[in-house]
Amino acid sequence: MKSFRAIIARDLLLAVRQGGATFLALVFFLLTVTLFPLGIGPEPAVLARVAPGVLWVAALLAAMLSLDRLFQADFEDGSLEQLTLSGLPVGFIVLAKIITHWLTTGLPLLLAAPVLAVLLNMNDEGFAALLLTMLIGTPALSLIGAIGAALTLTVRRGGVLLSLLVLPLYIPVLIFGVSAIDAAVHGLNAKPHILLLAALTMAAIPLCPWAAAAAVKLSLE
Amino acid sequence: MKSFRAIIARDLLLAVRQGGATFLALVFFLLTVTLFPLGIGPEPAVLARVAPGVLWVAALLAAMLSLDRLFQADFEDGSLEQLTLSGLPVGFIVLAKIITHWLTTGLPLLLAAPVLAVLLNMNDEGFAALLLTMLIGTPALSLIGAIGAALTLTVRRGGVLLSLLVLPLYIPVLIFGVSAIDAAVHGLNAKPHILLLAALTMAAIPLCPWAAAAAVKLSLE
Amino acid sequence: MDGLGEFFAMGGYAGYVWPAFGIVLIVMALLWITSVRGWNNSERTLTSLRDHRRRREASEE
Amino acid sequence: MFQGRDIACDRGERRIFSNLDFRIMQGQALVLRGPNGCGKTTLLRTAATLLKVARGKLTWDGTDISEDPEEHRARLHFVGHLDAVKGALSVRENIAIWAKVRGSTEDRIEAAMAAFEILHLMDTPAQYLSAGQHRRTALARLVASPAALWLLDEPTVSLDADGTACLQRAIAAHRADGGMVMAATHIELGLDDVEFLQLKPQ
Amino acid sequence: MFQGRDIACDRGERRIFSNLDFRIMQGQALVLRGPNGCGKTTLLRTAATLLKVARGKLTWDGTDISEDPEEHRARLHFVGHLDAVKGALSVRENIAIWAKVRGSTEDRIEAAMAAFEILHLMDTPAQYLSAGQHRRTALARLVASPAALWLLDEPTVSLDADGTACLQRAIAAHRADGGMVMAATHIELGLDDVEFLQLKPQ
Amino acid sequence: MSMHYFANPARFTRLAGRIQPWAGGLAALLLLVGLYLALVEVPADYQQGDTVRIMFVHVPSAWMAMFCYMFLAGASAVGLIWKHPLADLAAKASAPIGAGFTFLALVTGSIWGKPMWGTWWVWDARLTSVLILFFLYLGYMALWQAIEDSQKAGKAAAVLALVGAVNVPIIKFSVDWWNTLHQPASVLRMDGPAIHSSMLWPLLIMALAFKAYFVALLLTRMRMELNLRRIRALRLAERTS
Ligand code: HEM
Ligand SMILES: Nc1ncnc2c1ncn2[C@@H]1O[C@H](COP(=O)(O)OP(=O)(O)OP(=O)(O)O)[C@@H](O)[C@H]1O
Ligand SMILES: Nc1ncnc2c1ncn2[C@@H]1O[C@H](COP(=O)(O)OP(=O)(O)OP(=O)(O)O)[C@@H](O)[C@H]1O
Ligand SMILES: [Mg+2]
Ligand SMILES: [Mg+2]
Repeated sequence: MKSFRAIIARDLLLAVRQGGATFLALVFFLLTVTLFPLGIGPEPAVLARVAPGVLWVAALLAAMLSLDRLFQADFEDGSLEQLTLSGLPVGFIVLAKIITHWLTTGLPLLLAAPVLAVLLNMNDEGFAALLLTMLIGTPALSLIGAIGAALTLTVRRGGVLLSLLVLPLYIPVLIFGVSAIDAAVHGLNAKPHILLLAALTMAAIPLCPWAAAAAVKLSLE
Repeated sequence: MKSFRAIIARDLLLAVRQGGATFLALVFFLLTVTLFPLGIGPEPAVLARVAPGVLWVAALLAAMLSLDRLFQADFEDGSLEQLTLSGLPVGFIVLAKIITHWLTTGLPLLLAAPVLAVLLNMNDEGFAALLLTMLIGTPALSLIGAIGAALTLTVRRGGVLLSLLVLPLYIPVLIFGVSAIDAAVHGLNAKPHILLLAALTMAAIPLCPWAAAAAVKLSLE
Repeated sequence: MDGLGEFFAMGGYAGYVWPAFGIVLIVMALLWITSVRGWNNSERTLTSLRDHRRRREASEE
Repeated sequence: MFQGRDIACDRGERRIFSNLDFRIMQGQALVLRGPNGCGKTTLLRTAATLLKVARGKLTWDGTDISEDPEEHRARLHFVGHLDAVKGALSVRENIAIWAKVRGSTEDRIEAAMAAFEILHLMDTPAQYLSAGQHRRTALARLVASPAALWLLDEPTVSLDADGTACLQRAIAAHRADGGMVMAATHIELGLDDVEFLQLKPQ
Repeated sequence: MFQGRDIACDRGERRIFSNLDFRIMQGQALVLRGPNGCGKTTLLRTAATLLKVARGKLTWDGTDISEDPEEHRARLHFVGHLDAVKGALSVRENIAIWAKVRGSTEDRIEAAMAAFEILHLMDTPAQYLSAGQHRRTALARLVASPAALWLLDEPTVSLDADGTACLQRAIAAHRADGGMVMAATHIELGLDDVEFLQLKPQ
Repeated sequence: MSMHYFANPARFTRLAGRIQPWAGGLAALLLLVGLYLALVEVPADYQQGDTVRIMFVHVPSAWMAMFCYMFLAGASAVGLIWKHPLADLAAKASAPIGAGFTFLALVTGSIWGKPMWGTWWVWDARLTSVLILFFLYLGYMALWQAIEDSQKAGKAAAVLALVGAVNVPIIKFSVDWWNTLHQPASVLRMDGPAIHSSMLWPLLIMALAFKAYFVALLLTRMRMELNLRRIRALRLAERTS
């Protein structure tokens, strides 16, 4: 347990030192969302119509792009093999890294989302649903993403392969997330969508670290 | 001149060997464009309205994400310093790499764009403008991107910093590209927008390799 | 002749029906040809490698 | 006692070596030798459970290590070509991280830096280190937390004479405490009373 | 003749060494020595124009090399800690790439692999090489295209006795052709008739 | 007969050699009969006209797209859990076939969609989930291709296939959910235009033809992969000696 906490502390320290990763994932999210009004045009009605989708897609992309930080740097400089040699089961090491990933990516996105929702003219009813779905959905992004990150470890410049593997797996999160917000915006009941999203995250918590650990072990062979 | 061609040949070989880079940049483009209807919803009218913006934003992101391939791998394993020691001026080395980047990213995007335009229900009038703006605009993406890629070389995991630097510089390309297509779709004259885009690319051809070369030299110190 | 022309016209939908069947046959044929060719190539390489090895082992003795 | 009996290892579907036997008792050092590509690194990584044995058995005091690989991992240190030193962190932080992950104490961190004579670089970010200073930082990990078995893959690479002497002293102290060492090298390590294991290319 | 007069170098705003003089004549070899962190790598990188001199002048046959750095770069080979070997390419492709970029011929590529005894690994992807095989691939670049000045930073790292002998032969042949060598090392390179430059930590 | 009976490559090769011509012949025969029935015998539909004939290639392709993924995931599970040496090969060999059929389902569906719905593509639930299935196939193949060591690649791809297999039903379900919300009474759902037997038979024959084709092709590709594995082993052995 002490080692587990030590690993999380280490990863957070590195995240802060290496160019303020937290700050930067957020910046990507902000930039992508601001590109849209530029591409689509400024009409408020159109923007409001596409707001939940744009926000969630941008969140997906921001989470996915920061995945290469998850294991790659540690793999390349030998830290990952040192971590697995620490005596802690690999599943726990992976879980520690997933937690850091969420703290440095999912959480900032969650906090920034309301501001962007205002920029995109999103209707007020959607706010609570937006926050709630982001809170429940972003951990699933980190969990599922870990599998892709681990699988592409031995692949040089695996970044784009990573996106091919991970984005299809992210689609349910996107769909449940958006449909919950849409339901709320139209005054319908968002609960079933949110419950489905929660079920997805719950199922991912035990399964994903296990699958990712298998992939990590493979990459060290 | 022979060394110049040898460098391009080398980079193309590496692009093919390392997980079919060409194929994968394309796949990212396809996937991102596919995410949008999933986020926004399937109504054809809404999709057609946002199609030019979505296509160009996705192209921007795909080009940007493949930028880390441009110098980073060569920098980390010492190939970049070997290249600069080859006796060819650094500006030419950078230009060779920009050309490869366009061949492996811009060109496939250009070819895939019409298919995606169909998927997004884009109105037929826009097709010619889409292809033309992509043909003129994607080289600018590679050129401008090279500066960002060179500047973030010494930053570990500079991926997100890169996006912060590069995306704002990409905005003019996005705006001229989209407005040309929008003009064509609405039966207006697209020519002024296209000329502006062409002027942009022309200006980038001499300036960007020079600026990127300065940044590369700096990173090797 | 009329029957045949009618057949090819597909009730005015020739532009859809024939490409659909065509692409199916093309893709299936391509998959088949590449697989069989790949298999033949692999057989050939394998036998030549084995011959090579046998000859060398014989020469070593 | 760490023992391998009739070990065989594969890399990329190819048998690298087979029928290999070795035994390390408490306080002993075993030095692996052999030409480039004969499998020294492979054997060390196998001993660290990073690779699987293709045949044979590795045992620790008689029990097969594959029964509880986590336990075996916790009792060894592995220092290889990749040195797990983060450029963004200072020398002290780099060493402290691994000490903490392995549940070691503060004072051992100081001791480790002293042992490899890098106390003066304590607060230097590792990206500004020379090759030898980098290596010393990686090696300091050995001293910063206790482990019964040290697996060292060409540990003296980039070290100057002083650095090599530091390593020799660290190894001697470790062995005096009953520790075991298994090291691969091409040049003389300058240890006394070692056994050699010569690997032959297949 | 490659000469440095009253050279000083900075790294990260710190003066690493100053008042350094050296001279290498045709066929000569200069070996840099000194403890870890004394500035050997820094000096080699400066000689390759990858770093700027803070004070003093580097000249080639009397002309300042900063006048036409591209020309100077074209006449040197630099082999450092980073070996510019691509895992995705085979050994042959790795060597051929650098030969082609420098406008060398096909037959030298074979000769280079022969010189470092890696002909049998020709088609192996470099990611499957052992540490020593990797190094030999990097060193083969020296032979694959001609250059008057070789700058070698700890070239024997990971090499076995055979590999070191290959390097010695390659250096001897290079010197016999009138080439110059500047090498940093901690262990004996086994070259005859060399001059030493001892760097002192500041 | 134990699970590992066919683990012996020689035995597998022999058996495959015996089955292959039969499967190939059957596929060709059924395909000819099916095409004749589909293009000539079956009358044009009173609503859809001759476009209904596309069904005879579209529907079997779509079925095969899903069947191949199930096969791939099953083989991956066997490979990962029981370490059956041929399972990885079977999974790898089936992926391009599955991707091919998925592509065909998409293209024929699109072609059919133009006259029927007046558009090549709609973001309908079924269409979208097939498209995502196509991406899963691509990812699976790209992963195999990207990892050199075939044993590692096999295990990594198997992990991906299983994760994908869990995901496919979730996608199907979620896409349905999402779609019905935005587009209730959609035209797209052809809730069984009560197929008559005159159409059912040709359809079944085509489906059987595709299955036989799959079997023949799978065996060919598995034998090819097996050969490639042996070639690699021989080459590696050569190198060291
Ligand atoms: C790109 C577009 C299309 C795709 C990806 C697609 C995909 C599929 C799939 C996956 C199935 C199998 C479903 C199952 O058995 O559960 C299917 C069946 C079917 N499709 Fe399509 N389809 C497309 C377009 C169309 C169009 C345009 C039509 C006709 C107007 C059509 C008519 C049918 C019919 C009649 C079936 C058989 C239904 C049944 O078994 O009950 N499809 N399609
Ligand atoms: N990028 C850098 N920024 C700041 N200081 C640096 C940088 N690189 C090296 N140094 C410092 O410069 C000094 C000289 O480093 P250099 O790498 O030249 O030493 P060296 O003689 O090659 O040592 P070694 O034998 O360990 O390789 C060292 O004290 C080191 O800490
Ligand atoms: N990942 C890999 N896949 C396939 N083969 C490999 C892999 N890594 C190493 N090999 C091969 O395995 C053999 C043994 O490699 P190993 O690294 O154990 O050698 P070594 O004894 O440490 O050599 P060196 O002295 O050069 O470090 C080599 O021939 C090498 O080519
Ligand atoms: Mg080794
Ligand atoms: Mg040095």
